[in-house]
Amino acid sequence: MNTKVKIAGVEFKNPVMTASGTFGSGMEYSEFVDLNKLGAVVTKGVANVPWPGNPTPRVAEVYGGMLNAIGLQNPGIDVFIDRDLSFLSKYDTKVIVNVCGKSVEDYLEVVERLGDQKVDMLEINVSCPNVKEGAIAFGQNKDALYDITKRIKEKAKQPIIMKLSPNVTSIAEMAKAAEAAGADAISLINTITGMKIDIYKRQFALANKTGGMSGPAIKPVAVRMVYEAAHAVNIPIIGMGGIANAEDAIEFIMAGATAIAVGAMNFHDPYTTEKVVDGIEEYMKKCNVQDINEIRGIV
Amino acid sequence: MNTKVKIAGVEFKNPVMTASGTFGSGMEYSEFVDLNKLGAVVTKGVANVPWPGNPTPRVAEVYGGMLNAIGLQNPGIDVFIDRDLSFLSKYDTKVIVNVCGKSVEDYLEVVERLGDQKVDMLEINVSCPNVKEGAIAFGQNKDALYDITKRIKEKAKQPIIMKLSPNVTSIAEMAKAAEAAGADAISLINTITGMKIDIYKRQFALANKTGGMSGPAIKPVAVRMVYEAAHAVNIPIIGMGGIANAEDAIEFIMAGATAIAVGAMNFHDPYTTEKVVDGIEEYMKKCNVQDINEIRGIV
Amino acid sequence: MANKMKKEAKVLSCGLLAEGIYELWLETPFAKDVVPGQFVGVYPVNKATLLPRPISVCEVDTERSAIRLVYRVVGSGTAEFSLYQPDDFIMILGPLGNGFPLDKAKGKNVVVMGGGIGVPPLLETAKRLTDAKVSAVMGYRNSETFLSDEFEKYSDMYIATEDGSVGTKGNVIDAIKANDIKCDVIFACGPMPMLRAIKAYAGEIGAKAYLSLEERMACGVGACLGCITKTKEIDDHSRVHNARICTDGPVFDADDLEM
Amino acid sequence: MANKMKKEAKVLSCGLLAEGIYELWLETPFAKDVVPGQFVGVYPVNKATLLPRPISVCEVDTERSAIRLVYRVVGSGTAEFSLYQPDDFIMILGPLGNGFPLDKAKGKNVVVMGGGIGVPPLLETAKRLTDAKVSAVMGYRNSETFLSDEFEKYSDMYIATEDGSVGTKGNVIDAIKANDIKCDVIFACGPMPMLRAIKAYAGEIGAKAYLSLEERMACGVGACLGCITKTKEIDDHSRVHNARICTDGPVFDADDLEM
Ligand SMILES: Cc1cc2nc3c(=O)[nH]c(=O)nc-3n(C[C@H](O)[C@H](O)[C@H](O)COP(=O)(O)OP(=O)(O)OC[C@H]3O[C@@H](n4cnc5c(N)ncnc54)[C@H](O)[C@@H]3O)c2cc1C
Ligand SMILES: Cc1cc2nc3c(=O)[nH]c(=O)nc-3n(C[C@H](O)[C@H](O)[C@H](O)COP(=O)(O)OP(=O)(O)OC[C@H]3O[C@@H](n4cnc5c(N)ncnc54)[C@H](O)[C@@H]3O)c2cc1C
Ligand SMILES: Cc1cc2nc3c(=O)[nH]c(=O)nc-3n(C[C@H](O)[C@H](O)[C@H](O)COP(=O)(O)O)c2cc1C
Ligand SMILES: Cc1cc2nc3c(=O)[nH]c(=O)nc-3n(C[C@H](O)[C@H](O)[C@H](O)COP(=O)(O)O)c2cc1C
Ligand code: FES
Ligand code: FES
Repeated sequence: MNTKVKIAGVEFKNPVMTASGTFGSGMEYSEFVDLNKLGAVVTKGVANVPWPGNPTPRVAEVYGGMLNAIGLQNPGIDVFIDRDLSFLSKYDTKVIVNVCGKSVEDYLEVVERLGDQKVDMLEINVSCPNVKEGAIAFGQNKDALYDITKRIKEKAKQPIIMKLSPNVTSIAEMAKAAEAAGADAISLINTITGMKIDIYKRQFALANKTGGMSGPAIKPVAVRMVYEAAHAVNIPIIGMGGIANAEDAIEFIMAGATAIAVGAMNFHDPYTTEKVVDGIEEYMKKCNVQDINEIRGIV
Repeated sequence: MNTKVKIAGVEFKNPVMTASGTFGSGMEYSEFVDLNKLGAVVTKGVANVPWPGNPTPRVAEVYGGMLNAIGLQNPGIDVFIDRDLSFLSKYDTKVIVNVCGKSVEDYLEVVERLGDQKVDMLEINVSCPNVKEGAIAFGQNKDALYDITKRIKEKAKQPIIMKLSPNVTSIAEMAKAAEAAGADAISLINTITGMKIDIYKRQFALANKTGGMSGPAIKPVAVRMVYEAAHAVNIPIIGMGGIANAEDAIEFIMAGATAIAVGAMNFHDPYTTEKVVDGIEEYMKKCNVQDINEIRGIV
Repeated sequence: MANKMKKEAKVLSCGLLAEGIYELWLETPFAKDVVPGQFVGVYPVNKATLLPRPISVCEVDTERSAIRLVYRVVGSGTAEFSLYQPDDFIMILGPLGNGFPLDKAKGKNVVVMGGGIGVPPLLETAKRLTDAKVSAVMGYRNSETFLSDEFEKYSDMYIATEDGSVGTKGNVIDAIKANDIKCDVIFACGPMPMLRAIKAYAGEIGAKAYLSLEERMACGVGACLGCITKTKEIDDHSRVHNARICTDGPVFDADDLEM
Repeated sequence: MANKMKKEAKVLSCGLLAEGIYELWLETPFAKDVVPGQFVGVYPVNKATLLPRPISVCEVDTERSAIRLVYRVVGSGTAEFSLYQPDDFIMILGPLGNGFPLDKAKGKNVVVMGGGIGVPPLLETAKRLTDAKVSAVMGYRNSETFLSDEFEKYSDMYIATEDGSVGTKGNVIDAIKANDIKCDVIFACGPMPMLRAIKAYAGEIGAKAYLSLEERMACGVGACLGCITKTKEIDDHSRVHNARICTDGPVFDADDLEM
């Protein structure tokens, strides 16, 4: 039985990754799951300098999911390399670093700094709905996306994954723009912009007013977008959005994803990633699937 | 205590409406709720001629909601006028007819036929994700939206509401296009395109592959879009998307909606509309709101 | 016709009938109005699942104002229902749809035919057909049969099993032929291939067949147009070749269906 | 430090302490490792609500390997918890956060101060402060006080109520002044205005204050960065002026906070 998958020449022991921002750099969840069992750890977004993020409240629960407006708080690339990457280097799992920035130059600086590090891939977050400058602007306009992708690809030493925003009219167009500009893979979906109002306090549940929605409630939208993207491009797709168990993971794979990531459901159950790894194997046994790559895009 | 709201000169006894396509023309649910208590009945979309809709399965349950791909099955405008409108004329509630079509001419034909009917407003559905021709194409491109709105407005004898699709990059832009073209009001959101795959049968849950997602799971997205639209235009907004109870309804009103509609939750509880009407009054009493119009857009 | 309502029903008893097949007796005010072949919508408590589960009424006890549901556990809703205990309450919507047209069988040779989880609604049907000669032919996968002894009280009972472990090996049509059962009218419920075969068989022998269909439903009351089936003629409500299973059915005259 | 785990805990007992205030005694393997001031994440069964509810540990019973939670019903999660019965199981994540630095109070005059639903975590705190002179000052809205007699076992107990129905009329600072309570170290939990007042008061009298903060949480384990509080200095983990309440707190040295 084979669970290995390959993206841009990088081989993952299984298709299960962590969704950026929901797993720190793996340290906190290493108390619960064996990081060696995961296909990859995808880290929280890191910028060239430390970012303080947004004021609190930053998270709010909604039906079947949550909103967050963390605002990409991060310690900056220096500390990240010293502390987080050296922590991760102790594990036998692939490392994908999620990169954020306010300008193209910010992104490029991080990408260059990571060039000589033990990092397997870079995931470029152009789709965070919670920071005003840059970020999502790149992810909602196909020309801007093409441009930043191309510039990053020129500089990057590792293969790059462009992380797409679902807050667009056509995910297929965005996927095509990323592919045309040389992206090695795409990941989707980032969170869907949402809002919650406390009707008794007459105020927004989040200080930032809007936040990114994640969790099982968004899964059908995510599966549809993975399917549409898979039919639009030939580069591999990392699918995410509401994955809670192995069945959800298989659903994304059947929609066309090569790998999948677990996000908000880590908060519901810190063991989720490992359970998804085990659950995929059980599914394969039960349904007589020899190679996980057989069922990709099978519908 | 005042619960009356006004949209384009039409006065509604309260802000509670039915979401098109979830309430037929009121007949089926009149066994459960007193239609006289509702602000308005918004009918299932009607076209110039009968439409057979999509193959089955047409509905699928998802976490906190459902997908549908009915495909705008409808009996055509002739039968609709004879049967459905005469049924509704017996009730003391406003009647809003939801109009669909494949070409601009289709829409115009229905709008003209309704010109001399006892209909209070027309809701123009340019946002159904489940029919291939027309429909959503108008709702995902601001120039097409402007154009169809303008042409319908020229012909319509009743005020028109443009029903917007959430499957767009910027709801504010779409709202502005509708307003600029002369729409009297806008309603949002229609369903969000989603997909579900049965991983054991290795097939789509819906014959149409994709379907429109509705229910509580989409509420945060809908509230955010109502808020964004309310800050983009001056025409009234009818808000919907996952409303299950009076608290949800108030949330939409605080986000900026003048009226609200109950959709998929009718299927969960056929009494929902009436409960929302009663619940809004209770909230107003408890929170000392004299006039429902006071709290509109209050956040 | 009885008014539909959504109301809590009290669990009077519950049990396991065969592997994966459970029953619930529920006290509900509309029990007396139920026509066999009608169904109810049962709401799971799980707040992530909002749609009612359509389940046929298997039997009615007017004395206790109760209905019996017999169902197979196939997903989260039915799994939840199987955990209910006496005196629990469960939310149901009903009575839904139209039942079997019992009057069409008056004085005739009627065969009630069920396949798998289509068996339950035919029990109350057989019970009410007091003015007809009733045979029952029930098809199961294997020896995990259920309700079969109860049919014996109201009918001549025949069984077909796919593996031949009980009764005729094969399907219900095989059993009807093997036992040379007289047949003017058929009331049937079961999987689509079985219903198609019954329609064809009825055509061959010149019998009338009334078939109970299944489809994914949302509202259950005719409003959403989710649950249609293709009809031969233009349907009076839809004005297209579609009838709503939840309100125009679930029982249809086989001659009216395009299947 | 004890390993965190997510595990079902058995309800040993439950009860109503005051209007809207409930308690649960839960059997859990990590009870013995809990430091007062730590909290657990409690998961509702309601499948539409996925995040754990942070609730402080009010008391520990190492004999029974049990922890006590005392909570106010404010929403769907806590409403659900109030329905639990003995022998039910409830999913919890813990132990979370850092507790009060009990060693800082050794041999000193320590005042534990709680306001409203901030009262509970101070009970176990008072109980463990065996090598200090402990006063307890608890603030409530009105005469619906709770846990106050239990504090008497471990401390000199003073009450403040907003309406003056019990103890000093006013807040906990009013009560401390009115009763002229000696105070070198303060351990406190309660609403933000109360904590701000305590920080200011501690500053005035030259006492050390350790404050337990609240914020909306998602993960509870330090991964999501949802629950930060502003700090005076650059925080070692975040490298900005933010500390995570769930892991760096919930108890902080008042001097380190920007509040
Ligand atoms: C008119 C009618 C009568 C029925 N009578 C019976 C009966 O007496 N006994 C019995 O065991 N089953 C009956 N069924 C099938 C029963 O409705 C499904 O098995 C049940 O809904 C499954 O729910 P679940 O939550 O366990 O499964 P899930 O797969 O988790 O359900 C997910 C969704 O799909 C729907 N669904 C799943 N399977 C079916 C199906 N076969 N038909 C319609 N909807 C489905 C569910 O209602 C739910 O909305 C009947 C169906 C219909 C349409
Ligand atoms: C470290 C810590 C310790 C706490 N200890 C206690 C305690 O001992 N006793 C007690 O009664 N309460 C305590 N609280 C507050 C308690 O977490 C909330 O009252 C509870 O989460 C409300 O859940 P709900 O589902 O009933 O409310 P809902 O309003 O339905 O909850 C919706 C969401 O908001 C969150 N939320 C709501 N109120 C709060 C709040 N005040 N703080 C943090 N999250 C909130 C919920 O966790 C949930 O994610 C503590 C909070 C924190 C952060
Ligand atoms: C608290 C939180 C923080 C996140 N931070 C990031 C981030 O830093 N970079 C990024 O690309 N995506 C971020 N995301 C988005 C997730 O990686 C993921 O795309 C999204 O949550 C959908 O998956 P889910 O539904 O499984 O959570 C964040 C999500 C959450 C909930
Ligand atoms: C079964 C179904 C049929 C629908 N048909 C229509 C329609 O004919 N015209 C239309 O404008 N919207 C239609 N909608 C969209 C709803 O009116 C509403 O915009 C959407 O469902 C979001 O609201 P909800 O979450 O409360 O259902 C339909 C929705 C459902 C679930
Ligand atoms: S289920 Fe809605 S029309 Fe039948
Ligand atoms: S709740 Fe996630 S970091 Fe504190």
